[in-house]
Amino acid sequence: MHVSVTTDPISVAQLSALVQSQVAGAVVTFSGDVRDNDHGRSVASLEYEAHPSAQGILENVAAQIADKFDVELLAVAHRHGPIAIGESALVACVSAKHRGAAFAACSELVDEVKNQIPIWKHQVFADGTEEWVNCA
Amino acid sequence: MHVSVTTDPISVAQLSALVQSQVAGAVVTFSGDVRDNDHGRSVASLEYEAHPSAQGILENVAAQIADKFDVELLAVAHRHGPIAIGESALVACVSAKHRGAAFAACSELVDEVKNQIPIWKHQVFADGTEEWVNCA
Amino acid sequence: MAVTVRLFAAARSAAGVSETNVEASSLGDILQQLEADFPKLAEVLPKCSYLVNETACNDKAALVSDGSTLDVLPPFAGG
Amino acid sequence: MAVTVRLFAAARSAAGVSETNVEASSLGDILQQLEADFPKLAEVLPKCSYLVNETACNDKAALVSDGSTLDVLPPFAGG
Repeated sequence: MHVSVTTDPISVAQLSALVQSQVAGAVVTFSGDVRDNDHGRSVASLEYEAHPSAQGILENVAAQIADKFDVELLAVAHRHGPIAIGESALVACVSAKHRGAAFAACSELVDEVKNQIPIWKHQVFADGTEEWVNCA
Repeated sequence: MHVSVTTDPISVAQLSALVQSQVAGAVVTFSGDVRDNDHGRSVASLEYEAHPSAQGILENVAAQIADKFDVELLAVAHRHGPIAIGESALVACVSAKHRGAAFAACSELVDEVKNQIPIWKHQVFADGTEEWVNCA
Repeated sequence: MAVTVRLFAAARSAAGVSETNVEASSLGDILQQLEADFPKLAEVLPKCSYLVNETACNDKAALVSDGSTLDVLPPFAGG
Repeated sequence: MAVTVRLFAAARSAAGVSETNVEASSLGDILQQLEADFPKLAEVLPKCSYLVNETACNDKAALVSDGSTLDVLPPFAGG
């Protein structure tokens, strides 16, 4: 199980290689990418801030999902610091014998990361205004 | 919308590049890979056979999913002919503004491809026996 | 009525040929004739679906016109 | 009781500092003192959750021992 909170770029290509398995028939991946718009406003730049506990909490979330679903391998990474438009902020990859488990585990992994990980998102809009997401 | 039934190798890397979009915040991919085992038996080799209508039916399925869900871009490919263990037989990639639509569309796309596409799978086991899957 | 029959996957394996010709006028008659010509098809045909001239046709009473093509499709197993 | 307060994200932006020290004995008292020191925090603190010495603590009556660290966490927005 690969889990990382990192300022380095993250990608599906990199993480999906870590969940390959000859016994697993299904691999599902998710990439949450930085968008150039939010609620109709044009986003110029974006930065994530992580609490020091983020790595440990992400490890707990990943372990919960691995326990709950019949998965083979799981990899998840959350990037922080400045991220360019189009780059990934969150990548999750799950392999399983059967596709139902792979889809369910990957989807719930992403939901739980979003709920539980102490990471914040700061957006600067094209008009120069800025906001902390979920805290406006 | 990219749709192909092909004897060439297919990959998530290749297809996910076709669904990138700066407005889409979520990309979900599925890869159905050839396993070295099936129902506890060791698989030595495997071949898919496609009916001539498979490309057209895959196009219809992809269009249905694109109509039903709020997705940005969609790409799906099914390989036929001999496929080595660990290689992909089916790859589906969906991008959407929101992750819920991306997961739902990708999952239902894979289900419908499996239900509707006129493709058959022939397995040769390590003990020399063989079978047409779903037709034993 | 001469009908061209194309056999795929498990149906081709059972018959040992990928294409054959049958003289019959309904789908049911064609299938009976196929089983007579290729006894091993008896196990496979009950699981199959059919295309007549590329359109789904699973009504055994359906009449099939001269020169038609019938495709015999075993259960799909894509993905 | 001297408590070290670490402010993150929107809380840090509102206060203008990432760390401060407060003399108070309960979580509620600490938050009142923070609002007094940094009036702009009044908008953010009602949305926040708290860690005392790295453990979740959201009971305003909870006593905080001398030398503790309080983390002020605005609503998460990962992913």
